[in-house]
Amino acid sequence: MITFTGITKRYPDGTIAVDDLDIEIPAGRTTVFVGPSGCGKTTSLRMINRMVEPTTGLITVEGQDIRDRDPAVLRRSIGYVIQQAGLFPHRTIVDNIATVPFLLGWGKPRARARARELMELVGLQPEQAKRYPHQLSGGQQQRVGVARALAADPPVLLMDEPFSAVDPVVRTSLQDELIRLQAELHKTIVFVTHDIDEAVKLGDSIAVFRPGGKLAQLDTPERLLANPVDSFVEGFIGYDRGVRRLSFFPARLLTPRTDTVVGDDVQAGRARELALRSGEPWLLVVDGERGPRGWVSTETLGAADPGTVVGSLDLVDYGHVFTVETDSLRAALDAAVLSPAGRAVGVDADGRVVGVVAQSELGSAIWSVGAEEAPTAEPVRSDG
Amino acid sequence: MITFTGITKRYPDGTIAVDDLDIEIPAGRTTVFVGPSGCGKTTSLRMINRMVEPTTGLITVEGQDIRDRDPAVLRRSIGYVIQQAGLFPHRTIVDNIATVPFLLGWGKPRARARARELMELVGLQPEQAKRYPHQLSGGQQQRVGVARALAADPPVLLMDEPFSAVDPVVRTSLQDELIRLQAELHKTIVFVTHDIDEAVKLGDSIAVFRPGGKLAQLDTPERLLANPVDSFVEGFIGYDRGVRRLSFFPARLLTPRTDTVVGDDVQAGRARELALRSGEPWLLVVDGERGPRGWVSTETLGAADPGTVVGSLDLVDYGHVFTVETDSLRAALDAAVLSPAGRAVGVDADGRVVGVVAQSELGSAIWSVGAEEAPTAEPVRSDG
Amino acid sequence: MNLFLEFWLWISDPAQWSGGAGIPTRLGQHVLYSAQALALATLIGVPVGLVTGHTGRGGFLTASIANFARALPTIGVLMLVVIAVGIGVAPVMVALVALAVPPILVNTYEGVRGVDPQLKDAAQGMGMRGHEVLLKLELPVALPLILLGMRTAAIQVVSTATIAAYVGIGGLGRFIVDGQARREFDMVVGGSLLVVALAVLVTLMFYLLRRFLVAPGLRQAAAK
Amino acid sequence: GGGSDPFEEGDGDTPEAGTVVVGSADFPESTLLGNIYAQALEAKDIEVETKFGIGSREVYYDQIASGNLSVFPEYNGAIQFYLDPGATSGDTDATNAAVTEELPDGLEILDSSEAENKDSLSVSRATADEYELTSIADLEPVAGELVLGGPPEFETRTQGVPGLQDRYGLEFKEFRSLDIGIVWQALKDDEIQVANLFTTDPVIVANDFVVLEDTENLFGSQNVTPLIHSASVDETAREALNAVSAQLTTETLLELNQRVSIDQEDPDEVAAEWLESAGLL
Amino acid sequence: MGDQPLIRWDWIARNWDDPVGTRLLEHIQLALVPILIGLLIAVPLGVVCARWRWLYPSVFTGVNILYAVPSIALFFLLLPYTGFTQWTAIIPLSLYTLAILVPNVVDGLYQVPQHVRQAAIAMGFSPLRRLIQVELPIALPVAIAGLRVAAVATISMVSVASLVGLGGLGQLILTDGFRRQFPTPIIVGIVLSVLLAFLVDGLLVLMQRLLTPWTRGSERAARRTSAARREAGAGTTAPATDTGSRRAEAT
Ligand SMILES: Nc1ncnc2c1ncn2[C@@H]1O[C@H](COP(=O)(O)OP(=O)(O)OP(=O)(O)O)[C@@H](O)[C@H]1O
Ligand SMILES: Nc1ncnc2c1ncn2[C@@H]1O[C@H](COP(=O)(O)OP(=O)(O)OP(=O)(O)O)[C@@H](O)[C@H]1O
Ligand SMILES: [Mg+2]
Ligand SMILES: [Mg+2]
Repeated sequence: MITFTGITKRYPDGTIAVDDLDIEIPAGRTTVFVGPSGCGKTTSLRMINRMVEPTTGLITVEGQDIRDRDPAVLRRSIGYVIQQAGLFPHRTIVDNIATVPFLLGWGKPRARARARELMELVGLQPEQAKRYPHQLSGGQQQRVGVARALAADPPVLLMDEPFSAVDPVVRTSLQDELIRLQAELHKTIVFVTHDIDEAVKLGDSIAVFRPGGKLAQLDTPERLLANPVDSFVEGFIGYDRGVRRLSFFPARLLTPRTDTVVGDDVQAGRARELALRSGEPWLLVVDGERGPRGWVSTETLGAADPGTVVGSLDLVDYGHVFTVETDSLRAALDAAVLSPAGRAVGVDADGRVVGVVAQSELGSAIWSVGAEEAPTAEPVRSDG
Repeated sequence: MITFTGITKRYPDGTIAVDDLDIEIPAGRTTVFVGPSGCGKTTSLRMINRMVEPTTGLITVEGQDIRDRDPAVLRRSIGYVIQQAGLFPHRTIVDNIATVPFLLGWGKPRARARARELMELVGLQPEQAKRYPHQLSGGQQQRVGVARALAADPPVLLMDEPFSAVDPVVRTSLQDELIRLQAELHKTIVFVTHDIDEAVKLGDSIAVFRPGGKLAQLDTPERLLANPVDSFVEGFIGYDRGVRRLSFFPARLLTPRTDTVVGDDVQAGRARELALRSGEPWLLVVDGERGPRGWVSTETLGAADPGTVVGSLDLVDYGHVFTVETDSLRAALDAAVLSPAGRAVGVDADGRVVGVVAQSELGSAIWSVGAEEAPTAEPVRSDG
Repeated sequence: MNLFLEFWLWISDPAQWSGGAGIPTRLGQHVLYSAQALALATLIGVPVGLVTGHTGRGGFLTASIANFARALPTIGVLMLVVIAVGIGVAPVMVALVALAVPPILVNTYEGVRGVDPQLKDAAQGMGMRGHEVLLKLELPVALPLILLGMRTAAIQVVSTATIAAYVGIGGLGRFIVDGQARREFDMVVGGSLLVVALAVLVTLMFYLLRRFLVAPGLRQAAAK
Repeated sequence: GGGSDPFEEGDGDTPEAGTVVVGSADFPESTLLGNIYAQALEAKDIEVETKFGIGSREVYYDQIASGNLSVFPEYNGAIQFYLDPGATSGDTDATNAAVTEELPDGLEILDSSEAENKDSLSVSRATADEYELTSIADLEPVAGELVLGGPPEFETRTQGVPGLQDRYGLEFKEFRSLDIGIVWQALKDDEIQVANLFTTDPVIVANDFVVLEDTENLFGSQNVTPLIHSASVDETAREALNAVSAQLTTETLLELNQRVSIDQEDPDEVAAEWLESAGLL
Repeated sequence: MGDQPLIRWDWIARNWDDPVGTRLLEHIQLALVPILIGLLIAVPLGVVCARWRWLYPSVFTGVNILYAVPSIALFFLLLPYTGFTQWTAIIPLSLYTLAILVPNVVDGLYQVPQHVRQAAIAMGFSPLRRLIQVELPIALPVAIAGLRVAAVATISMVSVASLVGLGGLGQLILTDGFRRQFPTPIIVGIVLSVLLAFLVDGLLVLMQRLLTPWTRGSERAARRTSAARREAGAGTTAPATDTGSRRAEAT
């Protein structure tokens, strides 16, 4: 755990970068600092490893006042990742990663072995070990930066906009990688970004800073989206927060209907009967493996010869589907909005239809979470 | 109009940057090229002003083969805006903007007068005229870049990721500015980006390129979101396209209910009656100016003394609202998802309640557009 | 050190201020030779640097020529040319121009090469022709570096023009060479300090040139 | 060569015992004489080191005095005036006596040779004809129209411009300082009309220059004479050097200079051949 | 003189050992010692100037004024103090190299990217260790580029030392050549001096290759960095070196 108590930082030129900050950063979790440019995020972060000394106030790491520790020694126990990666251009990848182990006097073979281990962990190829930084892409350099910060297995990791210089696709994959790593390593991560989406995606909790270096709100992402404390935070979060908040609710909450699903070998007459009984205007036609084939409307069924099988009728494209077990309500909503039938098709991991979520059912599930607390602090991953 | 017919570009090193491209770019509209990095967007763009010569194929601008035109003269009739603005560091802002007029031999006073006119048009202060580029922020520099491209009033504007180097907030304002400008000027704009959101926001039509320099799809943003031609395009557009597509449908399509809105001076007994008659579990309480005050549930009404006015009861926060006339269905959905009552409050431009959109009404409006064509190619602006 | 005292006594002697062997005459000669050499070197270095830098071709050749000229021992060149064409201004010019061309040439070349490709792209995209790009963009943007090269060359020339005295030409070098031959060290010191003063003056002059010739936008951006 | 150790201390520190360091000034005749001395000494099995091409008397005189150089080909008159700028010139013996008198302890001169290389004033044949010049005194009426050229020190030393003024009453239009290597060329190109040249300089013959007679004996005796650092030069060496002086004549010097400067033969070979022919090897 | 051939090969053949070889050896010694001494002074001085930036303008002005003093004058003026030893040449030449080396060391250090420095601090490097293990190695390409210019300039300037009679190839040029109106030794002197400069330059390039393996294969990337630009002998951005290699004052 890291605590800030009454921390203020005034730079020599008079700028107050951080103003009377109190924060508790829980151990083993990811805390994200967000806020507009110049609001003191970097300054706050760098006070943790004493790259910046606070003007007043107390910072403790694991209960110990950091002023009692030799800065160089303290820093070796805190990983630090920055935007340009800050890799040493004159050292190979493996030696870059082994920097802190070298400083700690581990001995070359051990330090390098550890570095190679980490390369694998962050998804770098072993044959890149002997390369120099400039020979890697921006995304790969960031991976090296992360690996280097992890090399001496520090309990704390400070990350200052580490992914903001890479393109959106690479960025997404780096974020996913970080989530995977953190699930394995449980570091105390303090992550700075000015991208609220990144904050929501990565943070166990989010601290929103307001200009002038004050803390506006510290909350779980879900609560932040649901209840911004004031218009500044609301404005910062941006519109769409309602729909985005749905990411935190699993599609499992839905009960897909199965009575509106028919096999493609069922005759039109029989299907029409089913439709009437369910009271729904659309039926979903599936094949022998229960793979979705398309929608058929009651009108089409009425106009068709009752003897033909529905599989041979003119089916309406089923749009895209959501996976009941792993997707979020957001994905289900998206699937429904895209479906010409206005209904979302839920499938299992193997793509077999689990059922159809009807308008009213999806509606009530969405509206019901409006008031509720999210069951999980982490967004449900969507592959929609 | 600009046409590409069978355009292929093979660089000397053998890279095929653009492969047999046929495109028609309509005059007076904005066409956006999107696609992953290296798919030939820039190359295609630069063939229009002959900065790159095609290996095979024909390009015409306004029906004329561009090979018949002197490149320098052609370029003076085509505005060109690039990522870092490419402003001349040794020239003042006003002289930067007047570059092409100077080249055209307009004479200093006229060229500068025109430049000042354009500064106003793109939202720069007149007192910045005598500054040098490095004295402006990134966003201001981009504005100068746009002004410079417009200086000689060229019918065609080529823009290569013009806003990708500035931060998200400034970027949004630059995009809004461009939309405003284009509504006024009706240039033939070709805009390159790799951000699909930007493409959707700015484009009248979007050309999605696939790696290898081939055209994957050319369509209006709305149709692109609704019907990606294949999994590459679908993947590129990203998830959420359903909800995003709702931006293209105005909230005007909804018919807000007014029978569930009560004044805060109405007595609880009377309100309960209204609620029962409407069959809805929630009533919206408004003040004397019809400003929203909060939700009251039928249970609360039932428990209350029938004689008290509803304004004095415990009201549930109404969340955020949408503006019926100007917002999109997306904003309405968002408002509803965030509302504890599961209902969205629609207001007019002055913030007076127009009515409440109930679950079923919102649902059907959303589902119904699933099959429909968007009524407008431009996204409805959302200020939610 | 009594260097400055010696210098002061020497320079305040009125005898030094008149006649063919006086300070004004020799200073004038020194400035004249230096200015001529610098002008010649500029006329060679700047155009060649501009063209090679603009086209991007001949960069290796430019660097090699500059390297070669820089490696030439100045007195060797001077004496060889004296033997070839006799005493006079010509050998001094050849030697000094050889000395001055490399900094001017290389800085011009690198200055033009160093212009941000984005800027060149923008210039072309707006319909500037090759020569317009060179004159309206590359030259002004490269100017600070070109002036820097010229200043270096000027200082080297001013300091090296002293060897002109060895081949019977005037200039401040006379004080140094004659003073040495006659064991009059005040004269050597005086001559040397005059050369240093001239070099400082040259530096100031280029500072002013920079102020007047380089666009404020470039100067301020550089100062950042 | 002069490749001394860069970290060797300069002053007061004599080279290793037994080694004789022969120096020379930086004009060809001096180098030639240096070669002759060095080879003559080597023939007597003396360890010799050479440091040729030293720029000016001021420099090498100090070096001899400090023992860094042991033997140097000098001209008796030149030493005399160097030591006593106000001295009056005389014949060889008088000059040598004066020099021996003036030389500080530890320095001495050996026997003078007959060979003399005097300063002179020379003019081109055309100038001589134009103004009918044969002696320096003839210059008196026309000096104001003529430019005098010579090495820088000629302008200030007694045997130079001041002496010309005192003894001959000459006031030239201008004095041009020139490196001794190019005085002749300046004369030839008419950059100067009167030149301070050495009488043994082969360029005089080659260019048909006219040496003006020194009727007032301004330039005195200039016999080639070894200047030595006494402690560094033993008896054998002295004998060897005196043997050279005994055989060296002005004619020899002229001829040898001709070979070195005009025919561009190498000084060490020219020296060797002459020593051989004189039976000194 | 007269109508002799420009180069007399027989002279070269006969004099190859002495004086040519001797003069060449002297030349090498007279050039290399000052370069080494210059380097020994410039590196610490550069480090100090990069650390306390306010010092730099005055140091910069100082070394440049020294550089403007004509070399023959400095040789003459030193003679009374250092006598007829090679120090008379070595001291001025060492001082001259500072004008080229100090700015390059400082530029090299300035050029260490801020984020790299920050990363080093954050990882717990002590200041001295950071200097030795991170900053100096990164500054190396620029420093070597300066060294190359300094070496070539010094080798060509040594010749002036012969005007005082301190040996080196200049002596070949002056005494054997010029004073006898004999072009061959002059040409030999010039050619050897140029060849020596090229050889030393080549060795330094090789040294840079060996010492800075990370710059290899990044020719294109490196072109962007001022390091490589300077290698070509020219300056870069605002405070740039140039061939000679003086720089714009910060003023
Ligand atoms: N060394 C410094 N001296 C003076 N002011 C500084 C210094 N470093 C930062 N500041 C100022 O302190 C404030 C906070 O800076 P900080 O870098 O912490 O902001 P940030 O939130 O990280 O911003 P960004 O998102 O742009 O990185 C800013 O106003 C900044 O200008
Ligand atoms: N001058 C060139 N020589 C050789 N190949 C080139 C050249 N310019 C571009 N290419 C290659 O052509 C392909 C298309 O390049 P282009 O710049 O048009 O892509 P892009 O779509 O604009 O990419 P980005 O989004 O990264 O800007 C790429 O593979 C690129 O490497
Ligand atoms: Mg920051
Ligand atoms: Mg591109």
